[in-house]
Amino acid sequence: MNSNMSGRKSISKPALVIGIILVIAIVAGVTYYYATLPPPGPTIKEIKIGLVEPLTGAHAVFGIEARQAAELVIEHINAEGGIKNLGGTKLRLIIEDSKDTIEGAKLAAEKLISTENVPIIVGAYISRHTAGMAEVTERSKVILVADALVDFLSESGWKYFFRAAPKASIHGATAVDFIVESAKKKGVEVKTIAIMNEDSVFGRYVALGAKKRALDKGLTIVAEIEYPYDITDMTPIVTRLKAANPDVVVSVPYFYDGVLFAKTAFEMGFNPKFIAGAGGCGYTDPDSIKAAGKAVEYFSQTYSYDPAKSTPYNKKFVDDFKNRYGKIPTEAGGIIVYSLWTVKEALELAAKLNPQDPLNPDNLREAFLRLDISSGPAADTYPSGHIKFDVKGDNMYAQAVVLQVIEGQPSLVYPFETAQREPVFPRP
Amino acid sequence: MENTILSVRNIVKRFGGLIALNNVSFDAEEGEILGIIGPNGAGKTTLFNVITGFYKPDNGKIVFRDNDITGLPPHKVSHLGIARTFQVSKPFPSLTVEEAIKVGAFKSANQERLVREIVDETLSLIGLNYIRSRHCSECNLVQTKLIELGRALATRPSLLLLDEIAAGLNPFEINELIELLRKINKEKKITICVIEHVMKFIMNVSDRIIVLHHGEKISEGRPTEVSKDPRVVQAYLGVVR
Amino acid sequence: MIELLIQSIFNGLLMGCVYALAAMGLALIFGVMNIINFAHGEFVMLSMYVVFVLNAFLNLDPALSPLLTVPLFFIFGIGVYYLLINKVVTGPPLSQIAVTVGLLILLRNVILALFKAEPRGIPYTMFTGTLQLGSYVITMSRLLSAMISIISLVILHLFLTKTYLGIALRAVTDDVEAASLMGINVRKMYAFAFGLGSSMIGLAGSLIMTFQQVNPLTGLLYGLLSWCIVAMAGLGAVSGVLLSGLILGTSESVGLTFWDPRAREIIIYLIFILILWFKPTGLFAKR
Amino acid sequence: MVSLERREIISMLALSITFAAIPFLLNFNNYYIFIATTITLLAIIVVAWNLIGGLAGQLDLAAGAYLGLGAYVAGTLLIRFELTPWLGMILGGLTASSIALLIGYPTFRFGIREVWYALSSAALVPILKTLFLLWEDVGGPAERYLPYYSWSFYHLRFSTYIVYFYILGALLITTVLINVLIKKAKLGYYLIAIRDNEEAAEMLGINARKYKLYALTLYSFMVGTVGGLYACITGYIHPSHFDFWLSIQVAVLGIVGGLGSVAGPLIITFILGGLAEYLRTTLGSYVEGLHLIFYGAILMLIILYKPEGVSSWIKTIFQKLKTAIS
Repeated sequence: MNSNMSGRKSISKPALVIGIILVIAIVAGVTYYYATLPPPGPTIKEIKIGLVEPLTGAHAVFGIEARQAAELVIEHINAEGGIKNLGGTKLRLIIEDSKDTIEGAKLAAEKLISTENVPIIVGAYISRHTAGMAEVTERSKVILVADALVDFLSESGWKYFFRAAPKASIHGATAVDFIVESAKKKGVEVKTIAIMNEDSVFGRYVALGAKKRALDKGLTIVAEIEYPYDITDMTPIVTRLKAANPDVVVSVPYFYDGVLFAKTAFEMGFNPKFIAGAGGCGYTDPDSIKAAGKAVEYFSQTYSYDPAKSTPYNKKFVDDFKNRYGKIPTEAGGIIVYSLWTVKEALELAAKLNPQDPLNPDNLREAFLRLDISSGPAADTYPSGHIKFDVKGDNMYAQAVVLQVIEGQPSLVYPFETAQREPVFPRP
Repeated sequence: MENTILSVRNIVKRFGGLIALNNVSFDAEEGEILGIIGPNGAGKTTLFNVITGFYKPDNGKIVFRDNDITGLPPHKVSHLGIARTFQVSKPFPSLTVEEAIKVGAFKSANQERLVREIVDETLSLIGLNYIRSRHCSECNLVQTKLIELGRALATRPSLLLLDEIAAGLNPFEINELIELLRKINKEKKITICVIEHVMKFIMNVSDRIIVLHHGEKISEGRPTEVSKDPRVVQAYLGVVR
Repeated sequence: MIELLIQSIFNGLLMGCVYALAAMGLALIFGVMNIINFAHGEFVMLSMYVVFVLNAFLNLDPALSPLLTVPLFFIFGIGVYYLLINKVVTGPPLSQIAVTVGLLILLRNVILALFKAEPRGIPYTMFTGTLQLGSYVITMSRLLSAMISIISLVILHLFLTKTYLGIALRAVTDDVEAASLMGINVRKMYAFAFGLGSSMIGLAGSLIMTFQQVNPLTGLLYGLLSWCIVAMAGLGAVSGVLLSGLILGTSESVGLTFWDPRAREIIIYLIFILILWFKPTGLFAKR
Repeated sequence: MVSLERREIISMLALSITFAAIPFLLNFNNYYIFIATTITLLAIIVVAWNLIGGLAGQLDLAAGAYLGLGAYVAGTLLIRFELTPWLGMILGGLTASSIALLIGYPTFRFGIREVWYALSSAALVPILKTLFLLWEDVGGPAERYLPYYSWSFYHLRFSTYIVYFYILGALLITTVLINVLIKKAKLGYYLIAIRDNEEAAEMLGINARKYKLYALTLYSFMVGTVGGLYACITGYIHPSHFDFWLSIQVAVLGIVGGLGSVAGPLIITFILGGLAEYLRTTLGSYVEGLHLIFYGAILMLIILYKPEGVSSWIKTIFQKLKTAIS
């Protein structure tokens, strides 16, 4: 086939050549790359706000609604005269697609920073994408306002990270509060609780929040169950719940799993005093009610935003949103609304505090930390109507709202002050 | 006669209900050419498959040069010095003729040089030197059969089992084949067992013949004797074709 | 505790019957006819979606859908055989596997494109209600499905052992050449077996849909299940398949209840690997 | 004993030069280099797959599993014990091989149908995924992030993809080299013989199971090693690293490229791999899994109408080029 001699000689020679070429190339490449990094240089004529959302892929639905809301809000802000303390500087929204992957989110943030050098980025709905982005924003000292809810985001000790929305565990806690307080109100005895969640990080943190609060309230947890969101058979779980026989159940559904649970529980005749959903989507979604019918009657669910909230700006926003996009804003849109208005307030404050260099990251950070919003659009749209950040960047007054399915209609039942109607408790 | 190279004792092989081999025993002597004949479904190929470890016998014992090879896997059997060809030939379509032989040769030599020697030698022996770099997939029936024979020879066996190697060959080719086998047998000192339907061929080539019928050995002896044996005649006439 | 165990065993046994039916299609195609269909699980998944669509658009009760799905899948199976399998049935095993792997990818992702990743279920079927045995609950849907599965398995058994066609099928597996000598058209037999196997999948799919939801990955579970059952049953009898189905169903259900609802595939896979290690010929092999 | 021919040496050199040049051609756009990196990673696995799939003829669908294992081993060791991934990669490879042996040993028995290995390997991916999802101490649903360094060779963490790209390039060339050498060695011939006809091979004294296991071990080790690198590139470990889609992609590219050929799969990977990535990022958002539909169709068409793959076409093209030049 081939002669050994030439073979032996040649085999070492190419290896050597290959090696040399590679070394040269690597050195050349890396140096060139670093030589060509664009130099930063901020402009104050307009302020660019970066928005990174999953506009394509499995979560596109949420990403697109977030973008729609953002575009609308930025219009509102500019219509009201932009950042007044900066002589009415307008905001400009620069949108990037996270491509529904961590890498995509990272690269999007890198692009926003290196080519547009935005001072603030909002995003990226999915928690792990947001975490990937934070690696970039922290490195290049850019404020990241998250619309993702998983707790650990604020636990990584990031300096430039802020989140107005109620984090996952708040949802869990709110669900428990709702149960306990309604029980007290109606004089129903609630001692034991079962907690079940779909096994995403989000679901887990919600469940964790519920667990903590339940223990604080002196309830005994008789069952904790995790399952995949695309589960197709709930029988084993319901069997286990029946055996555990809790007074109430807090469940963290994704969507169809909730429907399936409701139906299986209905069929197998499992009815505890109450079943409360937690975590932004599930039992009281119109789709769920359609899919599960009477099985979900009197189930409840927590949300980070309530389109029905009767405050002036919220009304305006919901109306405009409906007129333009022909649907009611939900979770994804709602979070963006108060997050962006918070950004606006922060910019105003920053301009007041350090007029000479408001966009300096540390000045911005200071402004965010000193914010205390209890009126205006942000407050109008936020469940608790109050936003003040702690050092971790979370809202101290974070709260979720609870909706309950009553006669096949979702209606706001908690917090009681702003509730549309009395909760039905326990389930008849 | 002189020493026995392969001794098969009371082999029984069943498939579900039917018995393919019923208590078959025979010996192959060093250096002979042993013919195995019998009508369709007599269990000839099954016998080879049992010897070479493709089937485990339900009962019985096979001894090759004082090692018990009953139920050993084929590659072990091959390493002890038995090689075979297959009734339905099993070629290596994606290799060239030369490479196919080489695969066999690797077993009997570990240096590139020796391997190449064996390959060349074998190729010239089976006379396929002229198509050594042709792809097996492009070879005709005769060539394929010869390649299979070559592969087997390249493993340097001391016992060679040939399963219907002459089937589908014309008289001229058959004569050549007979010459070749004699040559292998005499020069290379390789004992050969041949299964065959073609009577002319088997009667010519074998020193001794055993006859199988319905999985049982019904006759054994020199070609001339066997062909006169009434049971054999009965067996062959019995099968209406 | 013990109650929970008994309850889960109940569920498992009932599931086992349906699993056996789902696997029987494969047992016939692979076990009896020796044809590899890697996309078996995807067939089950497909049939479940067909039932879902029939319900969503014709609102046909899944309990009645077999009337349509069974013949539909018979034709589908034969079509698949002639379009894909026939060409490779004599070829190297790799091509046979690869073609059906291609089919698997195609089916799974076409379904994904059409229905998205969310599970789909059927609001209501006539198989509703539950049976109370003391403290134990058995859902009607499962009970009836199990019964139907057993009945159809018995029918299949009779067909294979008593009818000429059935015997011919088995003859083909025993010895292809002999069969063709006997004047049996082997290819036609293959095609028929493929159709028959698929139609059983059609039935299984309908039954499963009366108490479960389906998502594009469901195929993985049922594929694994069926192959595991076939491996356990070994080549041969229908009874072996049923037994294996019951064993798997029970061990799965118990595992789910006491370990974790997500452990499903893991449990089945472990059993599968153990069989391959220690009893590759199966526990109930006839041959 | 085995050695390279001149044309092989030349093509090797050409390959390495092309690789050295790519970042310049992409003008150091981090996103494109990221894409190039992932495709190179894919190419390595495809070329390695040629050992078990192309030569030994076993339809392996576990690439995703071995990659994930490598990623988890190297990643975990780095996160927990600050162990350099350079070592972690090797350990990852070893882990992958041992798991591979676990399913290879029983299914490579003489007389056991190929389908059982294909099945066990295919199922291995989702199984390990769930397993690591449930195994909280190491896996769990949350991503575990590798320590961040903008430039550290010890931790193998960089803020740019270029370095990873070059490392992978070097690995690819080594893998190709190994492949070419094995094909010329006894092992190569034995594997092909086994693929073509296992019974005949056995009868020529080849212990089919042993040599299949050699191929499997080698292949899974390579993939596991690359997995370690993969963890560093993505910067986190997560059960989603057990990716069945990768397994499929590798097998399809290997088959389409031509079983046993090295050049075929390599070239096909860069063409189809790029195309699929394009489909995923563009149309993929409108039609989920479109790129997979496309892959499934191609696989069936090739098997039915061109089972030997496109390597023959590539050969002819090269001959044409040669004649054109000379």
